Amino acid sequence: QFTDGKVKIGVLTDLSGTYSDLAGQGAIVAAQMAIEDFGGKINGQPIELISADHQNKADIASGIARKWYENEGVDAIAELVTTAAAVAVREVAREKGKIDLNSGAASTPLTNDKCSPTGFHWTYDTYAMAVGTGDAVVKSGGKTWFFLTADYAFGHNLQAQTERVVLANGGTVKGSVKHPFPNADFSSFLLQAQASGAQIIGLANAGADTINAIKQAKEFGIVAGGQKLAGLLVFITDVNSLGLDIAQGMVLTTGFYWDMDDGTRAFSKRFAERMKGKMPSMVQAGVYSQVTHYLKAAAAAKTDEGIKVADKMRELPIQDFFAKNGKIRADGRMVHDMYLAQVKAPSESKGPWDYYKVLRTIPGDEAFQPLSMSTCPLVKK
Amino acid sequence: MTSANPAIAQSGGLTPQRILVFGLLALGLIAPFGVYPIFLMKGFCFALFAAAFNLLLGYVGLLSFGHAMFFGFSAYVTAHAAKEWGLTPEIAILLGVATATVLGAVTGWLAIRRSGIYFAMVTLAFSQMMYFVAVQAPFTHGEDGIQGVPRGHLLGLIDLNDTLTMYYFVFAVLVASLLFLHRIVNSPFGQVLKAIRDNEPRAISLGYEVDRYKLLAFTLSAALAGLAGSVKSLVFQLASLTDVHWHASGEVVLMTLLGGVGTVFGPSAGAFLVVAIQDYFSGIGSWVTIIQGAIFVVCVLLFRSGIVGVMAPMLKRRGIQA
Amino acid sequence: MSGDNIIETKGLTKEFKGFIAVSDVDLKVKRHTIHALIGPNGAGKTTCFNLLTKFLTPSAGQILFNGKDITQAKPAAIARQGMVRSFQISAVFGHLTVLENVRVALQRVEGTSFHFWRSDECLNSLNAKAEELIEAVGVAEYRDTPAGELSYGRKRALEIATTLALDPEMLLLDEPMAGMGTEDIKRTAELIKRVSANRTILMVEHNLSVVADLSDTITVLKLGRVLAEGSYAEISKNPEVVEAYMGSGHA
Amino acid sequence: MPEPEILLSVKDLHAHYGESHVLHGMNFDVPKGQVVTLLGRNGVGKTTTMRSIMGIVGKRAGSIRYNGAETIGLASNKIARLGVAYCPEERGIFSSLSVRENMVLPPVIKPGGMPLEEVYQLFPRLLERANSQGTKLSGGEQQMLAIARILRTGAEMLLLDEPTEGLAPVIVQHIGDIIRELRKRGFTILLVEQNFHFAATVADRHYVVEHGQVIDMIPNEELASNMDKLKSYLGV
Amino acid sequence: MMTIFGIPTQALFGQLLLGLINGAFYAMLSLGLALIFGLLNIINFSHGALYMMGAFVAWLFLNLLGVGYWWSLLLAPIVVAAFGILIERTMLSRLYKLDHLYGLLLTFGLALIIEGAFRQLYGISGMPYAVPPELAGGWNLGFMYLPIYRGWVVVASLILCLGSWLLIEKTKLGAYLRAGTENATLVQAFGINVPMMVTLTYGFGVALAAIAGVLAAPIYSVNPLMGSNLIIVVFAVVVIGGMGSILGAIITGFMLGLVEGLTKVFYPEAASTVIFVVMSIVLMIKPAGLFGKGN
Ligand SMILES: Nc1ncnc2c1ncn2[C@@H]1O[C@H](COP(=O)(O)OP(=O)(O)OP(=O)(O)O)[C@@H](O)[C@H]1O
Ligand SMILES: Nc1ncnc2c1ncn2[C@@H]1O[C@H](COP(=O)(O)OP(=O)(O)OP(=O)(O)O)[C@@H](O)[C@H]1O
Ligand SMILES: [Mg+2]
Ligand SMILES: [Mg+2]
Repeated sequence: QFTDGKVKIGVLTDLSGTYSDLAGQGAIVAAQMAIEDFGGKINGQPIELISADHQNKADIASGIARKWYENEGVDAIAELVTTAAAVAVREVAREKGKIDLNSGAASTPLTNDKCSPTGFHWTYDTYAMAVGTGDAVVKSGGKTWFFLTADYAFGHNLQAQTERVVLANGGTVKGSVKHPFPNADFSSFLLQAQASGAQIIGLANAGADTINAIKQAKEFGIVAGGQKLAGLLVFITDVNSLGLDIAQGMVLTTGFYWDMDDGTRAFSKRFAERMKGKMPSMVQAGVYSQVTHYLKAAAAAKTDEGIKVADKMRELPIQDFFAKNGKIRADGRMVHDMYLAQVKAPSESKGPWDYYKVLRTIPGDEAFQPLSMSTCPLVKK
Repeated sequence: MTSANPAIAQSGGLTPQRILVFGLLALGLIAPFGVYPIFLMKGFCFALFAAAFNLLLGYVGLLSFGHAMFFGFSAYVTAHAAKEWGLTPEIAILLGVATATVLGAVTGWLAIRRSGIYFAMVTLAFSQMMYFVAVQAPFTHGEDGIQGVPRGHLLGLIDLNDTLTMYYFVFAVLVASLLFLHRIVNSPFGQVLKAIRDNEPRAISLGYEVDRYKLLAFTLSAALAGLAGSVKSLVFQLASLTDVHWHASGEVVLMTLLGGVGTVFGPSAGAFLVVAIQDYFSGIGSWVTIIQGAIFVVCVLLFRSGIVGVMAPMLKRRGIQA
Repeated sequence: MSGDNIIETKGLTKEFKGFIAVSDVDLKVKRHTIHALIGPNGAGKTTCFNLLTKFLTPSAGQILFNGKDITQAKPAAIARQGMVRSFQISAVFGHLTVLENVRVALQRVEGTSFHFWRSDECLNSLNAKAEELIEAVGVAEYRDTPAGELSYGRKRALEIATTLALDPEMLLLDEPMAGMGTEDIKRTAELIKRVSANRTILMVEHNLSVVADLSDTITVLKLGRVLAEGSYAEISKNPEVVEAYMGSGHA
Repeated sequence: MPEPEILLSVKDLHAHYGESHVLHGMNFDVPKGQVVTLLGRNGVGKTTTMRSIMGIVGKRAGSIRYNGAETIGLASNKIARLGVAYCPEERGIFSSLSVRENMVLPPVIKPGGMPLEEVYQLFPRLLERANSQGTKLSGGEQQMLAIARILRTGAEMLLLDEPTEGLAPVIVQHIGDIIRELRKRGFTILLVEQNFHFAATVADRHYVVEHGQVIDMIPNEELASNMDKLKSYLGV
Repeated sequence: MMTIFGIPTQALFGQLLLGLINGAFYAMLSLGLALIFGLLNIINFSHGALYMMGAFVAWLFLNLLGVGYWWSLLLAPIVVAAFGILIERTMLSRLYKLDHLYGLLLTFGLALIIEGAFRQLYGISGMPYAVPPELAGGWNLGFMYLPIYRGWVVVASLILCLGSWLLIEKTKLGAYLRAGTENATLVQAFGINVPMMVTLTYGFGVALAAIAGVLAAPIYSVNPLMGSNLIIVVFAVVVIGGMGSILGAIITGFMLGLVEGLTKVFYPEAASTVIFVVMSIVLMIKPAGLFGKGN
């Protein structure tokens, strides 16, 4: 019942572009670790791993996915940072009835109109980010907002989600500006944000854009001027490259932080040993978790046939260092606790990668979009 | 040099060149049983794209740096027609090609007034604007592109969802197009193009309205580039920003140069080389760019004549003011 | 009546940012004559050429060709109406063979030039005529040499052959003899005489002996203006012309 | 009369353009302070000889001695620095430079060149057009510019390839005067000419070239007596 | 408070000033390319990569050798220029006789190698590089807060631009270079060592790119791709300014900054496209660019 006598997992990620630090090689390592920890075999069948670079391009992603599913007997594709690539692979996977495990991509459509019986969304999404950061910031008094938004699907999605939360909590949106993607100089946009007089400048972008925006906000004395920045999607790798003295005090939402308990520390230590001392990002940790869960399900279902394994995955609960009492819903969303964290000041930090203090745990059901709102056809209402 | 490509210039007799041509044909027919068809089809699409581009660079001496706009936009149109309007593939492709042709005629009409680097830059400018349109226009679906495009039934009969069928369809399109290109180059029209490239004022003084000839060549090139894009969108069932981005314009220049400017088979060879690099090294992240770069450098420094083959001397003498 | 004047200009003037190269020139060229345009360097001869053949647009004035006003026409159009020029700095298609150079010209008359779907085999029908022409100017032995490799003088010869290929009603030659050896000059002179039979020829030439025995009428330009006009005998006696152009040696 | 010292001596010079072998062993001498012409039909290799001396022909072999020093292997800029200046057949005016810029482009390599004012006195037309773009000049004006610009440099050997081509007779005479004047000033000149009537008025000796070889040398004073021979060479 | 198109004039001043500042950057970047591309006629696609290298060398100096900003400003360009000269001597110089496109292919390949290598070594998300203490902080201009460092960039850029302009236009170097691209053989036959001149000019152009890189380091995070998105824009600037016109490149650089600045206010999405609109219009009206000598 195991086709071609093996289970094969592909890690399709950004190995060379903007997201190669928060996913990339680290994601591959995480998947490797998951397979090793699982014992490298599944009911006697070997587990294989291959990986490729989708360069954040939809066409390349779908090309490779097609090749893997059709030609190389890949049973599940993991990671899939960048929505465009994720959606592209989702289409192919649905057509082939194969599994896609999503960790890096952010946009909610993956579990709404683009959802699929064999597709899963693991680590976080724009909704969760918005709920976490948006809610927290508004509650702490940040009532008026101005958005700097990356001018593409993800940026718009993130802004929309956050606006919803802000308004729901009685905040107001003073305006927003769409900046080209990618963009190096934010001074002009920041000035517009400043002119708006909003208390909070929400950064609905990611990676290098976020980093540059934050650096230049400091440079132009925006922060000193009393306005606050809210990075709506900030990864620990971004904080690392910003440096604490710039990033300090920033509030952000994350699905994972390496220094939360023994479980996370143990994994992260092993991970760091293989990654020149780098600690895992939430995306990389998520890959470990999703691959492990897939293997468990496959073992339980005694098959690698996509739909059967998928059902099994929905059936089984997720219990590991990454997801405490996580569960998978009909729309493919893996629901688990998220964390609201604040970046430490240099003085508080005990050393490299000691960056966050966790302010609050956001229960999964609060963090993620309720099924009632879902537009996913698989959800029976 | 009556013909830009001796390889198939002389007719009659089973010359080694002809043997080569038939060899390639045969190879194309059996290839899908050895090699992953989708990869081959990708190669074919870019081969066609490069060959179309080469018509302009190799025979008119115009370096267009905006051919992505034809490649990418016809892809969008075909994808949209096939997915949203549910048209049959051949109609969808025709619409795509038509779009590229019109786009080519319009942009060409403006661009051919300039030459050399200015021409390159004008075309680049236009394609950047089209890229902007592609990013902003709703029907292209921005970053996601148009996904899950149905391949449909050719002429309502032949099911292209079968990979092999699709393969032979694409292969046929490529062969036909290459023959067409070869004919254009070795036609009375082709002769005039070479003359214009050599000495424009003289051509004018002989009574040629050079702009018309350039425009026709430009439009033909655009149309074929469009054909390549349309077919690609069906092969991958997806039309995305990548194909409108200036990188695509740059890539086609590289393919053509690697393969050999002004040869009929050169661009195809170059296209396959580049596609193969990207495909087979895609597992090793940024090393792929390093390897790719290294290959370019090595080719330029050592195997230039090897790849450009017969055409190296001609290139030497012609100075396309790039 | 413009009937016997194939070309007639009225107050032809060309100014290049403040510099007047040709000013108020009234030129009449009689049909079926050889008309020479001479004058010191920079007098405006080539500019006149460029104006007549529309490579430049006049700042003022009017040009009549066969009584038709062509002041606004396009260069290529002029050529198709039967007025063809050669260039002062030699102009050939460097990568085409000598034969092809001539064929390109013949081909235009054929009218197949936009046929991108036909094989160029169909051009071979033109070879006979082309060979005739290159024979006439004495570059036949280089039939299949790329024109770029010809020596300067031969390029000039080839250029004339190409021009003749169009069998134009009116021929404008800008210094056809420049850079030619004495021998070629003789041959070319004869050639020009021969082709002038039922054509009109307007030429610029500094080689006075050629001008003398070829041309029926001579117009002398100086600083963009007409200095004198007449037969060689007449103008060569004109002291101004001698002073401005011929110099002590001749006359 | 005593043999004047030889400034430039060419021995068994061969030159190629790619495949085609153009010079087949040229031999000739240019005495210091004299004017020497190369006569010959089109395509016999006169220009190629000039280019070989200047060191700008791809493949060349044999010996070219300037002031006794072998230059066959030298880069052209080195040769120029020895005091040789070249006025090419195709004039080589730069379109991206104004007439004035074209004029002062060649660097002065030795003292004793003609001062700019004098050059402009010889070619007043160039002063009038000084600000115009180089290639916008008329054919003849370009020719003048090509000659004028190498008079400044102080080179004492000038290679002139068909300098009178396309010039009005008055100007040709003018050039003749200039060449004689330069000769007086001690310049040595190698001249390629089609018009041997003109050549006769300036040169000390004539070399006749055919198929890339010197087939005869005619001292100017003996030119009259050798006219028929010469004419047969040139096919007049 | 009075407004223009709904934008308070105060804010507009700020935006214009920012535009100028960015313009200074473009100007400086275009400068090097204007030399290499406009005067040597080498399509130097690796210019962006060399700019990035400048920034990275500065970063490495600081983090490996503890060499500070000011020394880097001097040393980094030298290091990168040496690298550039090596490339020119060993590779580019073999291609001049061939079609320019081969130069493009080569430099493009080199750009891929350089960027790939840095990506392999230092990842993608970039390295922080602190503003030198001497230039930290800023002035409050009333209508906006101006970081001192940005002011410095403008000053530095102006100095460089002026210097290079004098060097090219006021000496004969400019004429030699232009003539050299038209007919190198002849220029050399006049006694000028063209190859040497080309090499040094290339090196100088590269050095300018590197300086721009160092100046950029404290503003943008030092990352391997910082140059790759810029290159195409900078090419456009040079062409708009007019090939071979240093002044053109400089002025266009500043102009572009302003235009882009205004676009960011009125139609932000188009900010990265506007330059190409400008370019197509300019080339349609003035074929040789704003300051180019008509061809
Ligand atoms: N495009 C132009 N721009 C500026 N000046 C020009 C242009 N074309 C020609 N001139 C000037 O106009 C004058 C006449 O030039 P033209 O070429 O007609 O002279 P010409 O009579 O042909 O001389 P030649 O016998 O030397 O060829 C010259 O002084 C020349 O510098
Ligand atoms: N670039 C080239 N490539 C190949 N052959 C060439 C090239 N230039 C000249 N030749 C050939 O070399 C021979 C000599 O040319 P060259 O120009 O030296 O003759 P020339 O005596 O100067 O003739 P002219 O009096 O017409 O200038 C000619 O047969 C010509 O065809
Ligand atoms: Mg003239
Ligand atoms: Mg010659």
